[in-house]
Amino acid sequence: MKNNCSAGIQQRLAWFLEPTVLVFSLCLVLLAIGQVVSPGFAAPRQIINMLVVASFLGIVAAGQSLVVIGGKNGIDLSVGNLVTFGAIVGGAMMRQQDQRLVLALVTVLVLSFLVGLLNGTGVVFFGIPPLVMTLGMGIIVAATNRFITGGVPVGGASPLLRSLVVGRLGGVPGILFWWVLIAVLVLVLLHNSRYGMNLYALGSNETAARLSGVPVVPMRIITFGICSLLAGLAGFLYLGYLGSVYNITLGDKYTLASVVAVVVGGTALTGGTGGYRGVFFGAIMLQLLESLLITLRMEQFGRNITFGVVLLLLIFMYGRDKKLRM
Amino acid sequence: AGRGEAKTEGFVIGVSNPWVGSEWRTQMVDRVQEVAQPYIREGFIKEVIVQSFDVPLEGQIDQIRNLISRGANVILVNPADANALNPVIREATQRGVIVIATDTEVSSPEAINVAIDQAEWARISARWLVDKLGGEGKIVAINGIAGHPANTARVRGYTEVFGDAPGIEILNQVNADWDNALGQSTMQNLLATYPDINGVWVQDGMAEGALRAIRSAGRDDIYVTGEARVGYLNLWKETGIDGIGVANPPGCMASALEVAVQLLKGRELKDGILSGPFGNTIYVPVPVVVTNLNFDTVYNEYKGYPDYYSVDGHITPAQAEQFFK
Amino acid sequence: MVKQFFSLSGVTAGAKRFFLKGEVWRLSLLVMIALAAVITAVQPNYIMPYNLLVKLRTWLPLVLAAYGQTFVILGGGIDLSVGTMIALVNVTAVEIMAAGGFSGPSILLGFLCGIAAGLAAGAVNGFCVAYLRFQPIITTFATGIIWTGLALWIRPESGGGVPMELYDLYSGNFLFLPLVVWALAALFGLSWLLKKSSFGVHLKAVGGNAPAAFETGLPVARIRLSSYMICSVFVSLASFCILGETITGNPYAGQGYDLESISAVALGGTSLAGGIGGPLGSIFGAAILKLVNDAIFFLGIPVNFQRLMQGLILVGALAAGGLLSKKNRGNGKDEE
Amino acid sequence: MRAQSIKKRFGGVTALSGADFDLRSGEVHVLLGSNGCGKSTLCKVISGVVRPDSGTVSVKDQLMEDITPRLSRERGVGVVYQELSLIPGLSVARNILLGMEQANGLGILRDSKNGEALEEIFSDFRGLFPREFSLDTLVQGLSPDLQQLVEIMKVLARDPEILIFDEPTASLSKEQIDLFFGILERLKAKHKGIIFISHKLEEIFRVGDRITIMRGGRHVGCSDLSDITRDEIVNLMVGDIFHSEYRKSSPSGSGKELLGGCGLSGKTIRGIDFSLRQGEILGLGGLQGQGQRSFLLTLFGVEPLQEGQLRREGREVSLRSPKQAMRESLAYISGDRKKYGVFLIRSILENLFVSRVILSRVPLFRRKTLKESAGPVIRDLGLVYDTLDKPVSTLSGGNQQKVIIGRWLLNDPAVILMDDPTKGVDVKTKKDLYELMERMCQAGCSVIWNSSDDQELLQNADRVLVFREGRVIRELQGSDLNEETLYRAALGMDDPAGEGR
Ligand SMILES: Nc1ncnc2c1ncn2[C@@H]1O[C@H](COP(=O)(O)OP(=O)(O)OP(=O)(O)O)[C@@H](O)[C@H]1O
Ligand SMILES: Nc1ncnc2c1ncn2[C@@H]1O[C@H](COP(=O)(O)OP(=O)(O)OP(=O)(O)O)[C@@H](O)[C@H]1O
Ligand SMILES: [Mg+2]
Ligand SMILES: [Mg+2]
Repeated sequence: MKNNCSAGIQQRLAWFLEPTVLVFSLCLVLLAIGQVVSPGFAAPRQIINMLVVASFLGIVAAGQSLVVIGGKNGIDLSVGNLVTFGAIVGGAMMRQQDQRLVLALVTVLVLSFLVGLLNGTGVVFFGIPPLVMTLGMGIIVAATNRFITGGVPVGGASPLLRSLVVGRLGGVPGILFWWVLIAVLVLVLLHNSRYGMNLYALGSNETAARLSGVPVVPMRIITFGICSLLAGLAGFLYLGYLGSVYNITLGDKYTLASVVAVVVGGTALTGGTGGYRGVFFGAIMLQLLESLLITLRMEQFGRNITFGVVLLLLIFMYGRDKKLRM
Repeated sequence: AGRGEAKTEGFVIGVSNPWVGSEWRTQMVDRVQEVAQPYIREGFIKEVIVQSFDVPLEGQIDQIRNLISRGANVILVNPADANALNPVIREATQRGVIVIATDTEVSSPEAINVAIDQAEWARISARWLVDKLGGEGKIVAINGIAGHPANTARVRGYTEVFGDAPGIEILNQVNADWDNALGQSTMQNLLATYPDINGVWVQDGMAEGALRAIRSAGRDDIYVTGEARVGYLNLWKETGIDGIGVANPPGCMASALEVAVQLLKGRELKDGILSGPFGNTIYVPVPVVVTNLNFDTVYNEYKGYPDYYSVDGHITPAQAEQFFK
Repeated sequence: MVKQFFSLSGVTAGAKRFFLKGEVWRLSLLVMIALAAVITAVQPNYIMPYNLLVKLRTWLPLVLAAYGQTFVILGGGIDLSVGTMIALVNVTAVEIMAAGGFSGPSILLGFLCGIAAGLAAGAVNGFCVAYLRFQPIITTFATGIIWTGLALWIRPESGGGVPMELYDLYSGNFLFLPLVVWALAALFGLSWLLKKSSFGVHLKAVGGNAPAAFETGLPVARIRLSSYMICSVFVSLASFCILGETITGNPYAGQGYDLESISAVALGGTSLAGGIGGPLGSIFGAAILKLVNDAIFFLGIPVNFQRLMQGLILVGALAAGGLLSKKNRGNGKDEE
Repeated sequence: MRAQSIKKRFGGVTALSGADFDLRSGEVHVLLGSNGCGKSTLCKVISGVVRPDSGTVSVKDQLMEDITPRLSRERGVGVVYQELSLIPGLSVARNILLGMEQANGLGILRDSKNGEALEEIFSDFRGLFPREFSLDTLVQGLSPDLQQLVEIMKVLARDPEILIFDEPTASLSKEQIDLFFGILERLKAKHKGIIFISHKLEEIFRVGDRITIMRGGRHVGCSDLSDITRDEIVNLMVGDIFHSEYRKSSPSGSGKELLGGCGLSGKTIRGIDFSLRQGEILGLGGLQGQGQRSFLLTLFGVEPLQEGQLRREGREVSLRSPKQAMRESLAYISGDRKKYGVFLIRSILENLFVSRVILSRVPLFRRKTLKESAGPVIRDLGLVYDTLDKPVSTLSGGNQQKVIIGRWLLNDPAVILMDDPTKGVDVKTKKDLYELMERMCQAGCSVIWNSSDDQELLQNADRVLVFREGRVIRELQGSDLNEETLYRAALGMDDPAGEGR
């Protein structure tokens, strides 16, 4: 009886320590603190504002999580530059005209997918570690951003794109609908599709995956492709949010933030585990934390230290490697 | 790479720019090359060599050394720091190279700065804001990168002005790193936190983001300072606000080139022309202040330009001669 | 097969064998020499002693950071906080020196406190990774944010009134030879020692297969901790070089050094997975990164192409290294 | 050495539930038990790699508290781990001396002293290594058997009082095993205490003095080997009476050819002809590492086929990836499950369905539907599990192997390629597998079966292809299927044209 009871508690504790639940609870805690310190922080309008800002990171992190799950030190450090790429190419193609919207979107998606394929090719065929391969590719993409446009982006978001992103439906901005749609697609992709099953298999044991028929090389390359594609898409939507591109480093901040969101969301960098559910809330949590620290009027140094310490605490909860001594 | 005593033409101009993140810098580099063209045609200048790359501080030192190696006679720098380049500037001047810093001022006594007064630049829009609010109201400020010298000077400038207006209360000052998107989301945060804001002091690309956030929150009762950039002017036109845009000219480096030309011609600076915190700065005037009074003229002049383009200006050779004996 | 292919004939065969067989750092050396040759061809004064010396001075910080990073990577970790650690050490040192008015003893004390700050930061990183078993990439990213916070707290903006003497010290001579030359010689010597030492073997064992090293009875956690702490010492030295060069206390010093040092390590032939390689290659790797920039500049490549070239050369060099090590491992590795 | 009432749980799995064990000096003490009964875990507790939940270990009547590998090494315990503990990127020499190199005060290695120590150990083993072998070779380039030998040398270098060998013979050839047993005898003469784990009963009777039998994480019997019979041992192990003897019923190879090839050459195989008929089991025999695995991997599209043609039911096919092979209804089951089979951190469900999903026409699925369709296969295999959503790492080794077999059964294979599937599998699970294969054959499948266990091969195969240096040098059939002919053939003793060089 007693045993049963403690087992029950243990189970419940395990459930609570489940990354998704933990991160979600943390979001609620942050909202509560914010509301106490500065009434209005948790007002629906403000929450929506923060979700809007989080959505771009959320979309980039979706791609990042795929690459990480695929294992073999999978990481993509070119995503930030691809966000800029998506915004710049999108703006240059669209030139504020609605009838060019589809063309611009397709161009962005195709080009960024190709960049991802190049990443994958470097990793698979030349054996370059993903970290440096994507770092190098990031430099190339950043340079291309400059080169294509001569350093001076032209055009900008068309009115339709703007209203698709910031226009509201029932008080909810369009971007949130897109984010939820992408989230659902990614979740289905991961948990109910051949691709997802192959990806998890690949991430947990590559040799066994190959011998079970998983097409290892195409899988890896395509995964980098999807990751880049999502980053490009995020950039395109970001353009809709910003209206025009003013700065060719605007996406840089998403590079490491997306990795952080993935880890905070409970996807180990060793691959084969985790999923998008936690990452989704991870992105929201990061944004909430940042907003809260700003609202607290904390100075820059204090914000940095708090942010770093919170991250370390989360890593302590579940970003840890296996014990050597079992 | 020594310069022959008798050299009177065929000078080599080096440009060192350590950050390529914003179009403002692109415009700066383009403009200096453009202004050099007539001199190149007449053979006075042989070539303009550009070092423009994202590098950390010591990377800019390397840039300057490379320019010395390539035989530059004049090096125009947009310095990443006020003091860090002093050793390499000494290296350069010891080898007979003229170093002129623009945009941000360096403390080296061997160099000359040609810049607008960033503190004064900030004061202009701060004064405007105080004026519009009738000396009474709650404001927030959105700043650039903490610790950056230009940012520090600007904060100093507006703090003075707002400090002199007892009715003005600064609710919060946030750094948004001169990032448009960050400016937009920061403004959203601030609006939600402080429902009773009357004014916002903001600058650079961030101004556009902040204005967008304010408009989409439906608050047209807030006064916002701004930036004399085409994108901002368009938004200004679209929303019909009562605004201000103080030009921070990318042409400052072109102004520096004009000064350099005079120096190469062997002219000497007038006494007392140098001022500034380090006593080595030639201040050039802020070229344009856009308000509703002159909005239409400026708008029409820059209508065809892309969004990122800054309302610009630089001194003419004649103006440059004024600084010399 | 590879062997036969390259041992074609004559004198060149020996060189080919040296550069293309065995450890990858030899290929890095070859690339480095080739880049230097290209630059010298268009800019003969590039390898003049004065210029070379000046170059070494600007390269030394990255060389040191990459050198330190190699220890961490060899031990199976990675350190993304290298750049911000440079800032932390920098501002700590400058603040102490300034408090003592930059007198001789205060400068010495400043250096000591700087190293102490670096060691403390390295110890935190190492403790989290080795004893708490945090994943290195994300952990050092997080601690890096904290180091920036601390640096900003100590000194919110750059400056500090560091006297020119510090620059003279860094650029000056020591026992008839420039300081940088001594530093470089010391690094080469250390690489040789590491290869011969039991610590080097144990470090590679831990990075190559930590569970096996543990089962063998090696103090795995202690070795990983020390790899982070050794790294932080070199990073502190890198920070001092930057201080000597810029004579400025700067809370943003060292930006970009983390990823650049990792690239240098990879270019130097050390496997990012740990256990294979050595710090010698990282010296050449760092030099390659710097030489690429210079080559692009001296070849007069237009501004907008420069970064593109940089990226392409970086990826190209990595790909070449990857292919080569694949080939060299070729025959025996099939069991995997 | 003595271990008392050791208990250890891994999450929900109980690995040890109060195990006792004692070891005297000068004896070889065999530890035996079915898969997952906790033998390796017990060894790891003794060596400090696993921290027990409770229980004590003492060496020479001295209690060892909070054991670490370092401490146990200092107390004279040396272990050859089942999964080896070598560093792939270091040379053989460095691996052997790892952690006990002679160095001067500055930590600089004394190469000459270390070299002497190495020579002393290596001299015994030299004959087993290729002539061009050097101690500076990286371990990652060595074959598993050589790695296993390096691991053994590594332990001998530490000159421990207590030696633990966890299934060291699983990947060794007969010759290597003989040498190894020779060394065991010598160690015994030096009054060392030796723990020896193996699933091969002949070996146990050959070298063992005493035996401890474990079941379900505790010992169920301990006796001198001279006082116990095979059947008693097996009874103790599995807890009920059955015969370990087994023989496949008469070959049912009547049908058409399912798979065939002529002149197959690949990385390590040369000119292999074969023909596999429906319902038959084709064995691959010979010494270890003569290309049997390479042959299977070539058939399965993993290694490239350089020359020759492959026929599938008479059609010429080219299989360039496992996926293509799967489309042709081939299946590949490896005995090295940790490396080649199982996705430890993923759920049982995913482990079962990964291949099925790859072949299915629709790329989407519902998890519930999958679970339902797994029912029959699970029942067929007698898989013991909690829920299908638990990670497969919560299962014992034998059950993990069943999951992998289930993965392939779900694909309705026609030809099953088995690569030493019973390596490290206990007697009962082995028998289950034999019976399953026989049923599969009766249902119209065929099997190609590579085994390092000659007994197993002779019991199950209808025909055996004997491999030597990448070629098939003999085909054994009918009355030739006996140990002697197999052994002679394997050693190339009756190689017709003296071709085996
Ligand atoms: N790291 C681990 N995590 C979870 N369960 C484990 C772990 N190691 C072992 N187990 C479980 O503990 C039990 C005993 O495992 P152990 O490896 O000791 O068995 P064994 O007797 O050596 O079997 P085998 O003959 O297959 O080697 C098994 O059920 C196994 O699945
Ligand atoms: N999972 C795998 N994936 C790819 N290749 C493999 C795999 N497993 C084994 N190999 C290949 O098999 C070869 C080793 O097998 P080999 O031909 O020596 O078989 P064997 O003699 O039966 O096996 P062993 O050497 O283990 O006794 C290697 O050259 C390797 O290329
Ligand atoms: Mg075992
Ligand atoms: Mg086991």
